[in-house]
Amino acid sequence: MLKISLSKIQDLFAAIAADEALYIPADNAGQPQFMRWQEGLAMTDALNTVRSAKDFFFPQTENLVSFKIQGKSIEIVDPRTETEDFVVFGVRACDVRSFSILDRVFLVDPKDTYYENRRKHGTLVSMACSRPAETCFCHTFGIDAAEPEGDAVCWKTEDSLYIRANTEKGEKLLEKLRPMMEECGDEAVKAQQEKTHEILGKLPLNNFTTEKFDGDVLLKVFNSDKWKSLSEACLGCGTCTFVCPTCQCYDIRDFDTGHGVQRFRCWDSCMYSDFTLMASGNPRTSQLERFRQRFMHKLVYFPANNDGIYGCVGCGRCLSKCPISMNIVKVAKCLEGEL
Amino acid sequence: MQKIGVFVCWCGSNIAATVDVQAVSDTLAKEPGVVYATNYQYMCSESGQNLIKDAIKQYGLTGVVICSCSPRMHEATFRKAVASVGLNPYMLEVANIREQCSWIHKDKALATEKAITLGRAAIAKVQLNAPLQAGESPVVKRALVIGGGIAGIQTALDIAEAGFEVDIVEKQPTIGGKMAQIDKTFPTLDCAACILTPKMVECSQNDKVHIYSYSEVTSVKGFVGNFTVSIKKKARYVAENKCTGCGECTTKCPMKNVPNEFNLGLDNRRAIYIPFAQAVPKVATIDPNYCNMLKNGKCGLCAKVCTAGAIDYKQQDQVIEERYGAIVVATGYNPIKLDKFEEFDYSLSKDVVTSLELERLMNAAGPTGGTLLRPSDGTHPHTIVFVQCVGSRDTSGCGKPYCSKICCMYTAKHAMLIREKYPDTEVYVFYIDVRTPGKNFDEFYRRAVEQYGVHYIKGMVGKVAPRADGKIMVQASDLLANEQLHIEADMVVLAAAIEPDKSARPLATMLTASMDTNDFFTEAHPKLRPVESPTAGIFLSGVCQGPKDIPETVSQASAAAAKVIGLLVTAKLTTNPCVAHCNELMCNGCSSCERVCPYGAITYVEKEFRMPDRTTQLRRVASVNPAVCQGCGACTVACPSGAMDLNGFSNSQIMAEVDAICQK
Amino acid sequence: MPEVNAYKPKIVAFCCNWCSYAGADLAGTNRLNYPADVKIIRVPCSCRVNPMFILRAFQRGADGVILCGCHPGDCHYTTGNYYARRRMTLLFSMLDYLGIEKERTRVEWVSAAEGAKFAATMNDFVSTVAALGENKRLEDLRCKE
Amino acid sequence: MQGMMIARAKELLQNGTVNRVLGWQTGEFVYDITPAVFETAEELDEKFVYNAFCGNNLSKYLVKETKKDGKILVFLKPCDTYSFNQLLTEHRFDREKVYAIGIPCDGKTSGEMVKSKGLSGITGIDEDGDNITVHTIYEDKTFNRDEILEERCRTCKSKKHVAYDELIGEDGEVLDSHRFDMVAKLEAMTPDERFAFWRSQLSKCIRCNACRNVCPACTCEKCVFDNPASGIAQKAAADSFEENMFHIIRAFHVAGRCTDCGECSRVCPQNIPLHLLNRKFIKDIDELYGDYQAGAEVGSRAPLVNYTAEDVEPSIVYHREGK
Repeated sequence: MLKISLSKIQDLFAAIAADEALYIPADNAGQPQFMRWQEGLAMTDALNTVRSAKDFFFPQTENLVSFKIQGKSIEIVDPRTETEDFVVFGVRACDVRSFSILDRVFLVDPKDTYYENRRKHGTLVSMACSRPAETCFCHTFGIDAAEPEGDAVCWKTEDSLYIRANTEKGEKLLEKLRPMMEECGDEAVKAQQEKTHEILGKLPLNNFTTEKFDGDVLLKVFNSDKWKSLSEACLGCGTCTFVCPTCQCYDIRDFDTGHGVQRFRCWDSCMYSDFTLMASGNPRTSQLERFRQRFMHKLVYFPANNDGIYGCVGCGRCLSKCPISMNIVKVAKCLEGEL
Repeated sequence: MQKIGVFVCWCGSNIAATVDVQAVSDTLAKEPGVVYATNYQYMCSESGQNLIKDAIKQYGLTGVVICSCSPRMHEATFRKAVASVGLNPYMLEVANIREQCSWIHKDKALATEKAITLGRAAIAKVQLNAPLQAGESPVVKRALVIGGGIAGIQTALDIAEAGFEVDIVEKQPTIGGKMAQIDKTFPTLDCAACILTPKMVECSQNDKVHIYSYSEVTSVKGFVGNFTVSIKKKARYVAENKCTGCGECTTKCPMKNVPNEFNLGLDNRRAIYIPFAQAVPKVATIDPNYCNMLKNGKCGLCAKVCTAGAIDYKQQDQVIEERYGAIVVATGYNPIKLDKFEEFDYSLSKDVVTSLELERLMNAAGPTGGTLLRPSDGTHPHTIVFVQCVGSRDTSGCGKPYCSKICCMYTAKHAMLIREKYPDTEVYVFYIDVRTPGKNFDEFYRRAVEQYGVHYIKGMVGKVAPRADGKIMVQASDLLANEQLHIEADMVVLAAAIEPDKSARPLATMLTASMDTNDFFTEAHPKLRPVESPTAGIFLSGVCQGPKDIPETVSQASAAAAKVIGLLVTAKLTTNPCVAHCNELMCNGCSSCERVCPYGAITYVEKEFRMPDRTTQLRRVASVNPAVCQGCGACTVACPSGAMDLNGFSNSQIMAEVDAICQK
Repeated sequence: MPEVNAYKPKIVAFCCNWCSYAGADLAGTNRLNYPADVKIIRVPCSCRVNPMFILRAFQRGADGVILCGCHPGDCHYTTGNYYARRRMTLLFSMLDYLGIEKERTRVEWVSAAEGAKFAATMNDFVSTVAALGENKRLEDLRCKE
Repeated sequence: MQGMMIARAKELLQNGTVNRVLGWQTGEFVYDITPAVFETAEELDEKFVYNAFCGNNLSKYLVKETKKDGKILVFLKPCDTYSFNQLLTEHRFDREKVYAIGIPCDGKTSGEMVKSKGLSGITGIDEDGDNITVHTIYEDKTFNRDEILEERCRTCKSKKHVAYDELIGEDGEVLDSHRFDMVAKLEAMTPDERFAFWRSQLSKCIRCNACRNVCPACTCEKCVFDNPASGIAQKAAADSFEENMFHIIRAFHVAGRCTDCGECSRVCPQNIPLHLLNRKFIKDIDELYGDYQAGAEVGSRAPLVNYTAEDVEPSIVYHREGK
């Protein structure tokens, strides 16, 4: 384990950024979000960013292919240039876990080469939580907020930052940083973890569980009459899906640039009325069905197809951001009673 | 995908001299969707049109782009041409590479590049064109003439003669207008009343002509062939159908001091009056501003003396609604107010008069019984000074920038008549130019100078100042002799500029007819369509369109009548298919479009819709009446959801043009 | 006229069919010069112009957008330009509020008789926009080549 | 207040005046209130809530709810009544199917507001008059209500109900708010500063459509931004231009119709001050065309579907003071 004084953290960032792009959570016009580090950019005190870290591997919009049109001729251009190496620093335990879920979608055959390319080039440095919020429920999915996954993991105490590598990529990064850090034991980290676990035990959602949901209850859950009241107030906006670290649906669209076409993909939301729209219409014609789809996917379909892994990491973003305060916790608690 | 043909016109050298037409057709040939492109000397010529027709047949074109002069010039020509070989005429777009390109640019490279861009925009638009079908609407066989002066009278009589019903709306109690106030007419010097009054009588006796006197148009709705007009008949407190026009009441009314507007306030009339002896309709009218009975409920004398029992103090304004196929504007003119021209002292001296006042002072039916007398003391004037261009050709902002056209000739007439009747009177005319372009006009002017010895002096009058002894000092410059003149005059006559009647502006708004900055109605084309307004179904007659004399007015009046007759004999009109339409699936029924529609073309219906979730829903949606819609597009922008769109100028078409123009 | 190598702004002019388009034609008939950078789109009335079109033009690389219509009171459709006037006033004010150069947008009333005014207006607008340089604040990078 | 509302709702359900009740229901943490439709007295007793966190404007739900059979009771805060009227003006719901009860409002706060004061791990919140005490696993803190009110409530334009069938509590007055102060402050900046301000704000947008979908003025059957045929449909801001486009056009489409209820800013997950766009239009309209409050009366003619011959010219934008 390595250690560096918090007063020297900008030097640490400078050292990382010397070779590759570094992104840290910082405040942008009052909102915490990952921003490219440049001299002077400070880390936010906020628990988590509004948008998750999935943007780095699965950005909100991305060009897939370009068509250059001149007169009557069309030329097809692959817009990808070799992605540069980058480090995402300060990713919380919940967000780090989201990648193992996204990997199960994008890295199975046929592989999503755009996602894969970025995964290859990216190094994740996670950050343990010490002050979780009432909306947190990552433990529901077996995540330890005090011991995150990631290529390397950090703990921030009053005065120091502790860091440890988990993977080869992490080792490589630490190798570079070793000269400016000092080797140390893990006592301080252990102490913080103990305290964090104590706090986690006091959180209101401490006992929340999704255990009862799996493929076996599919029809029962699907046909529950609770969906009507649960979805009644849903505005059909995409807030929950867009702040979610595990939502992975996208749409592919063409943009006419005037001298060609850019075929790009962008995040889609199952809450939208034009989600999976086909020539014959949308298979889910009501907001109830669209609302149900999102929670069925996370609580039932995904675990049924992925060895019992839920499509949620308990980051709590949807709990604080939904305009009508409807969320996976309320849905699961309500439906649970039926099982 | 459309199969588009592009036809680039040279317009002789008009386009070809500045635009490389070969490069334009070559480049546009490579545009997506273009299957044929060519250029030709005159696309609008018969052989040019044949070129287009042949290409449509040979290449199976579904869309045509013509790069030529303005679509305002030949769009209709080309539409007709493509329609003749079976292509929908609305599958054609014109790129304006003459007026908006070759004629304004000198650099051939730049102009060529711009022509290509304009061609691309037209191609982009035509890609999205859809065939449109013109609808039909019936024509109401009745015309409305607004204004009962000589222009309105002539138009009405000509229309009636062709067998159509025609209504005249006149705001004064009688028709006749300005011509009724005039004594003699130039260049023949025949009596105005003698030639006008028979026509007035004819109006009252022709059963196809209906006169709404003392009436005003208050609203106009509808469109060519189908206008609905509200006419307010102002209360005249005399039953028109009972009054015999005997005039007894007008002699018994005790209110004697009402300024007589027919004589321009030079004498007085009673509170109940008939404007003049030959008035049509010859019906008395009570002036509510002066009538004691109407103001205080005391008097009632006229009712007592009226043996026909026509007086009705309780009469109310009445609004009549009538439908017309065509409307003729003949609202005429007035001399401008002269308050601003302090140098002429018009408001201070009674003996400084306008030319129209002089007409009344010389008219046998006027305040002096036809003897020319000074209004101040009733003596014979011995020296009279005429000042020309008072407020005409004035760019100072005080008057009007245009030439009033009639003043030179009527002043020559006045000078001549005065010299003829009172040879002892010296007459001076100060002018900037003397303009006499008309048949026998210059001869007339020369007679005034040569035969009658009128002193014509090119120069400006600087100051008119009345003296205590009743003389008027006129200070002027003689530009030819280059000297200052001081004339002791007995009367000064000002040739005041003429301006359109004040009622014309609000009327133009009601008619949606355009006006120029001087409030003259704009003609559809200054040369080729001089008696039509750009608004279909609205025609122009007389001075409302621009200054003109009586012969010109009458010929224009007849021309307007001919146009009206041409319209009224048509059984059905084809309507413009470029109208708004509502995509009911997207319509919210919010009424925004209805509120901005100037024609009331949008109404709402409750309709049942099948929703995506297989339920049915009753929704309020907009519906456009294509016969009433004129295609302005106001609704398309008021509609937030974009449910309203416009045929021929759809959102996607305009955006495609924007894209094409901005592309490179 | 701008110099040969001077920066050439792209100008989109929306002209109503009845007054301003005819005014532009008259400018041509009278051979009154204005820069070729101005391209005219004919619309039936100034009230047909949707703010979307104006933003679209900027997106696609226009540097200035001008809307010409009949003088207030002279609208062929009576009231169209009154609505256009309100819409454009508010839109331009909003663009200004967002920090987008207000000089890139303009409304001018040009009658069918005002060919000279049309040409003068375009000359003035082109030089105003040219002085501002390229539109950077309301551009869409995807549309750049 | 909550007790009176529940009692009255039960009464109206029982005597058959209404079939359903539109209100707010409790959540997990006191502050996470969800709009809900109640059909029985039991449901009302169990879940109905009215407290400082009931910010949601319920009027938009009437578009959907009045399509159903029967009559619905809706509770309207003063600012919600303006949206109610505006929706009626635009024929968006059937007034006959609604029984509206006006309820007083002391201003609302939100979980986000409380958290912005540095609090986390909230376990409970107590309201005691103007004091609001927040309990967290880390600490307890008491606020005066005014300290944690949402911006829209700190600049409340009206405590007066402009529409209702009956009123619970006293009606208030139209207030002399300072809601345009921030707009004026932005107007006083240089264009470069304004550009920088809006770029930093709008670049946060994730195009989740929450602002649009919550907006009572955005009730289009199909929004232009969702309609591929409109030519400007967009699902994500693929370029900064599209961020501008979406927010300008959205503000323009609701200009003159926006009642300034502030829901757009409340729901924005990125805290973009979207109401400042709408307020700019309102301020301009007030200044240029005379004071106009959308929704103040049913049937009024919105400024953008209205005109006078003497309206100012667009060139006023170039030479207005302080520009």
